[in-house]
Amino acid sequence: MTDRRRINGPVGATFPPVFVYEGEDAVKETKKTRSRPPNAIRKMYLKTGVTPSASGSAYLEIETSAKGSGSGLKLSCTVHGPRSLPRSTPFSPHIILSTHVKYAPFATRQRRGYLRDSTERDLGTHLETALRGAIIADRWPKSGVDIIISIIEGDQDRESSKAEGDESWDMMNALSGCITVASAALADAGIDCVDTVAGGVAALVRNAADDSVSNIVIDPVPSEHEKILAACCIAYLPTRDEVTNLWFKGDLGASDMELYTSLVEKGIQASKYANRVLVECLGETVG
Amino acid sequence: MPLDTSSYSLALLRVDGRRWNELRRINAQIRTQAAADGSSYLEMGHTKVMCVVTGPSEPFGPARVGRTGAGAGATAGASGGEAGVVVSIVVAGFSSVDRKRRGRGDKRIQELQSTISSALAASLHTHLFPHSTISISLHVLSQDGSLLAALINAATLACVDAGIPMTDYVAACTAGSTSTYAANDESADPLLDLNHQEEQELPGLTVATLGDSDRVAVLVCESRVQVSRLEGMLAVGVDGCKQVRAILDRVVRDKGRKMVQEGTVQKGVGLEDMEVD
Amino acid sequence: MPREAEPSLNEKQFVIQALQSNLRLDGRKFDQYRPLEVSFGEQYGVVEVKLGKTRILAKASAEVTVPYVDRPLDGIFTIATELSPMASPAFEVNRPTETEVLLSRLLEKTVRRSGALDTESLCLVAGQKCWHVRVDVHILSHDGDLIDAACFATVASLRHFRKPDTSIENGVLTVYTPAEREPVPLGWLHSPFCVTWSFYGDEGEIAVLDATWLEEAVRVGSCTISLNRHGEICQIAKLGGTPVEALSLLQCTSIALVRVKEFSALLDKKLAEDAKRRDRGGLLAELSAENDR
Amino acid sequence: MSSQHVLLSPAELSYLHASLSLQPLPLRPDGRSPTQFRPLVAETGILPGTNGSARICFADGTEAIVGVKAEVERTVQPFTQDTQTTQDEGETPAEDERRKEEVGGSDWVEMTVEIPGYRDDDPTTVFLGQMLQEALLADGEFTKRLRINGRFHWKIYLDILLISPPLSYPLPLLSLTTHLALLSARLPRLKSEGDEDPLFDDDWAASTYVYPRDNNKKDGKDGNNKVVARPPVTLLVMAVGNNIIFDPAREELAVADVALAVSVGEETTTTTTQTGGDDDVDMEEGSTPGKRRLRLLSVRTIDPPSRLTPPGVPNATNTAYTAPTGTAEAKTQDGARTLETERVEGVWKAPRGGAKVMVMAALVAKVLEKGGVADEVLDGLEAVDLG
Amino acid sequence: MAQPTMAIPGQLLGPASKYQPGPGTHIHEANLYSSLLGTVNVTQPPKAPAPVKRLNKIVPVAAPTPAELPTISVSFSAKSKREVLPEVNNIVLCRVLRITPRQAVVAILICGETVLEAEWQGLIRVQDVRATEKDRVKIYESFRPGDIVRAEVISLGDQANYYLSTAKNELGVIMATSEAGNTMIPISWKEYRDPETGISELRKVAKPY
Repeated sequence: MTDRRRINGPVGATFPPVFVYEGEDAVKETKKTRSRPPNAIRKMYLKTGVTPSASGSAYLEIETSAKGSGSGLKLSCTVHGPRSLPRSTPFSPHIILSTHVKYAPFATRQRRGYLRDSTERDLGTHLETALRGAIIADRWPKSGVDIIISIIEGDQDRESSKAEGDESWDMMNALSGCITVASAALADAGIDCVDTVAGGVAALVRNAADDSVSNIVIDPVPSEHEKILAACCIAYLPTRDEVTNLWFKGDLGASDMELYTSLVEKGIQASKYANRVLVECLGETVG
Repeated sequence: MPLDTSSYSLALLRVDGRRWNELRRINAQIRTQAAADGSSYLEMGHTKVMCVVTGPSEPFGPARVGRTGAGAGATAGASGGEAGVVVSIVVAGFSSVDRKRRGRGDKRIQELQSTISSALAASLHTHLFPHSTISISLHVLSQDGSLLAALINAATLACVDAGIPMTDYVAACTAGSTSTYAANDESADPLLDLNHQEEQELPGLTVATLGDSDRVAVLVCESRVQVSRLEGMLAVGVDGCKQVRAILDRVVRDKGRKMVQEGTVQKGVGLEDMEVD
Repeated sequence: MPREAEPSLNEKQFVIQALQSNLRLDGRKFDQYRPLEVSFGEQYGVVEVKLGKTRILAKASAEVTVPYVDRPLDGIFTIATELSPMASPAFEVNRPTETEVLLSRLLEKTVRRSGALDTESLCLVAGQKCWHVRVDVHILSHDGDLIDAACFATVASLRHFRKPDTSIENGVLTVYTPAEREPVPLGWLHSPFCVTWSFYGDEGEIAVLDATWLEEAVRVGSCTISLNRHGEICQIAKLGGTPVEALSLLQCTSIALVRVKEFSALLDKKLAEDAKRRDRGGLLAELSAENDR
Repeated sequence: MSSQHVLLSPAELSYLHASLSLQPLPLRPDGRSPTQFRPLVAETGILPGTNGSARICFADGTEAIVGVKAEVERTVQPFTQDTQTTQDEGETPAEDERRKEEVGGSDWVEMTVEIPGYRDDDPTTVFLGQMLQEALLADGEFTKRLRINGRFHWKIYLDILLISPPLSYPLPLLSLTTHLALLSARLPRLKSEGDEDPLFDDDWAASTYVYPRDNNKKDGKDGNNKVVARPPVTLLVMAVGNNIIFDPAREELAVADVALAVSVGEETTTTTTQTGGDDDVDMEEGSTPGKRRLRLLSVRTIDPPSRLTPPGVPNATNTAYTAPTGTAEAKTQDGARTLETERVEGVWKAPRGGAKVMVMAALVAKVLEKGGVADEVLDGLEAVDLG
Repeated sequence: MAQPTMAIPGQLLGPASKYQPGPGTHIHEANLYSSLLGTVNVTQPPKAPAPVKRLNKIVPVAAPTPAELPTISVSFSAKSKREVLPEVNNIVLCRVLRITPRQAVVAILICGETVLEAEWQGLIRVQDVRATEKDRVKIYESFRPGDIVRAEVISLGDQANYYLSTAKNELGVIMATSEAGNTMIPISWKEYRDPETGISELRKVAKPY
């Protein structure tokens, strides 16, 4: 699938120049470590009603992980609809959700194209699963709603994390943000939901290379840890105490089921924290 | 030119050791898949294709073939009075020596789809199934020349398996000539059933005929060749088609006999011992 | 997607019965073409071909680009066909119909794959610079036999076309404007033409050349044969349809060769006429003599 | 697979849901036990033109073919801070080398999924592809095998073809087929040494398996060489009521409360201290002489199509059943869709909300338990003749 | 029980045994929850809900008749632009897009009191135009493209259209333009007249309020 409607940049990646730091101390300093306690999430800013032309919209910002070069997560979500379906669609007694998640071309270290790639489509499917459980679909027969999320800043550090696999861990953070922001935008659009759904991430991390001890943190920033062994992203409905989407990946022994369970629990905890922000934001909207 | 044609004139043997009028080994099976209305698997040498036929069914059935746009194949005779024949070809990435992925929008694939669709539509009794669709899905697993011929043969077998009434088999094979277009020698021999290497180096054509007749349903020639060569190649090709038809017929009959033996189907009462189930 | 209105049953039957009694609606013989008109534009490479009511405009152009990585010694040659809604409401922009795909494949096979244009002569600096010759074929109106007309237009426009002259000195490539140096024709090897037969009758026993739109709508099969005047087949495409006796296909081919020789002569004549028209006062001869020096 | 509608009436759905949530054992439409898989036919090495290939045919007729193709590719070495400052940091070259050894790029594997009737970029297709790829890359073991030397690596192309129309959610089928194709995949033997341009042995008989086999330990039972490591498998498991059901058919999935795709790998290390209890279980199983230790690689929630099923109308609110009284009319003026009802026995209502955490945990635990379904599936796959 | 003034989705509103669910709420495990972001309203039931019509069928009677409970609803208040969907029995205003002998295709513009954001398509079939002499109705004598029609939703219809009816006195064309392009005035139950040219045209005229 090539993009032929726009003039694209040259193929092949270029790397931004990286300069040698003066002295050893400078190098040491750039190694980031987690400054928050393991069970705290980063600060979050959420606001609804930012896009007047949309039926509902929300904006989410998560603070940068560290001073200096890091960038946080910035998401904007618009909800369009409910609106009539195209004529070719068969009758549906429910609302048809369609979710689009798109990284802005400049959101990540590696420039993204204008067409959605497979990770973005994958995120869209995850998001759809998470939201589908939350909305009351039969309230809106034969209509459709489009949920469009632009990831304006992708929570990636410019200099660190060259290690492979990091990008895939970033996806989890992005997804949890997407779920939270979409939930706010859906409420803003006045689409019936059983609950406010929020996303949360927990990860099993190892902090030093030779350290065999691993511990669980919530809202992990991949660059702050030496290695992430496993992570899970949860979409959670607090009032009903139900999970609408669970995405776990990593490498856990079958005998470590307690680890898995506590990872999920921590993920729910992270989601609860995010939900608090969500509830407060929605309260402000009405008040 | 890696293909040494000089050795041919000495021993009259081709690169893979065949004589000029020899087909490669054709191995075919029908009813390979329980879920499909009709299915087949066909090997012509190292060219391997699978075919699954769905239908005749309501257009845009549960699988919604064709609705998605890119998934749509070529359609023939879609107008209300008769069944449309929709062909979609998937060329597996691992089918050729170098992995090459062809999108579904590839024009060559679309041409193949349209050729197969209209070749079969002429033989199938589509007027018996108005307002319906016969969808033929072909998978290319391995390519070694004579691709179009293999696809047509596999599609024919699968349609037989699906029990769609047809005039006769549409059997296909390729034919070539030992002379290149530049050389104007009169001693050029026609060749039957080209493999990939021969297809690259020598002029050739694909012929599909209807049943045992000399009537040509498909004739595709994509290389430059002297007009005088055509007659020879065509004659060999048509003859090859008859051989292929006999092979396909045997496959169908063997399967039918087996099914009668197993008691899957009742033996019919016919003029011959066994008719197509 | 709007569909083309199909001819009514009466019309269909009328056409077929007429053909069965050896008659065509416009009074032509079965193997007769409609009058073929060719006119060249002011620019090099612009050709308009009229075959009855079928009108086709082809325009050749060239630009300097980077050659494909796997073919560093070859230039790039593409043929773009566009069937706009102007020709028929059944055509939509940006959504190629089957007709369009088959047309572009046939042109591709006839002109490009048969090596009519010497792509090696388009190479300027191996692996770095080459000419990209592009022919845009626009169907202005569609009254049958698009393929033959489009192929004629493509070949005519390529033979009419002149690309800017270039020179390489000390590794510096210079492309001259037409004012500096007279543009040069493309390296042309042979001129292939398409001849399309339409078949009628249950066994395809009636074969007709240059079918009109109405005739095309009722045919049971077709076969496009591309040849050059040296009697070389460039491609044959009988893509399905009602089966036709092998012998009659051979016959069709030999008639096609006659037609192709006529086409070839016609194009040569037209090109010569056009060259004469442009060459008032023998300016061209003078210029080329200058270039030789 | 939201677009894949199941055309079942509310009454059928309600019946299915009720029979599948029966205690103690669910009643499945095809009479299988809750953990039983559909019978399947599998073969490997069907395509000589590929590095490895496999075909699996389920009893219901769904069929998939996977081909593995490998190409040598130059390893991209980004100009990074590391390469510049290693010496300054005092890290030993050996250490640096070790790190490089470990790393394999996730882009060394390219996976494409073809499902008839679906576009390549259809969310369903992408989701399936990502899920399979995620499981394969999760432990980072696979890409390590693809390393040739410091400058080159194998690029693996996995083409997954679903031959039949997708009758049921094709995930387990595709995963099992991919598993077998990878097991049968072989790469030419490397003849060159060090970081020079790679040269390979032309003799295919000398080629090595991507997943190496232990030649010393002959598995007497099926005559196969014992495979030391195995690629992951992804299983589809769903819950209806309090029942956990494996390998659901399409109509079973249509009433699922929750469906999970669980990817399971096998631990590669052979010498680990084990508790006595574990040993006992293994002995009882008796099918595998070695000890299999499962690893959980990924879990994904599959959007159950049950949420898109048409609801039934209980008699209480059916205007055709009750008399349209004046008050009822007044109520419907407010809007018919605001009619909220409690669940009525025997009337199907599409589930809302998500699933309880406990249910999800139970699903995963059921997959991973010793001698559980994952074990069984891996045993079954081991019996497939790897030609 | 004191009700909160505002609610967010998933907020507990009260037990289902005490309240009737209104718009913007849903029942989960015998409790009423909000499903919208908005303000909470509790409406007491009308005092004596005497049946207007005689019951002609036996209705299963629940212990407390639902109508006796106060209705609790959440109305989306933040903005007025919340989308609503046409529902069965709603009165809608629509514009006629095109007519065929069998039906008139309309675009629904206003549903109840709300102007719709999105465009929903409706269909008035020939048998739904009026209540009497249905077999003699001709669409072109009832509607013309461009007319503004008041109609009632009778069904959610098929995938594309809502089915509408004008088979009541107060339903039908409320605004029409003559062929000369002038706004016409209704003169009878089936005629509109152009005030300038004086020519009258046939319509299914809505009875003015």
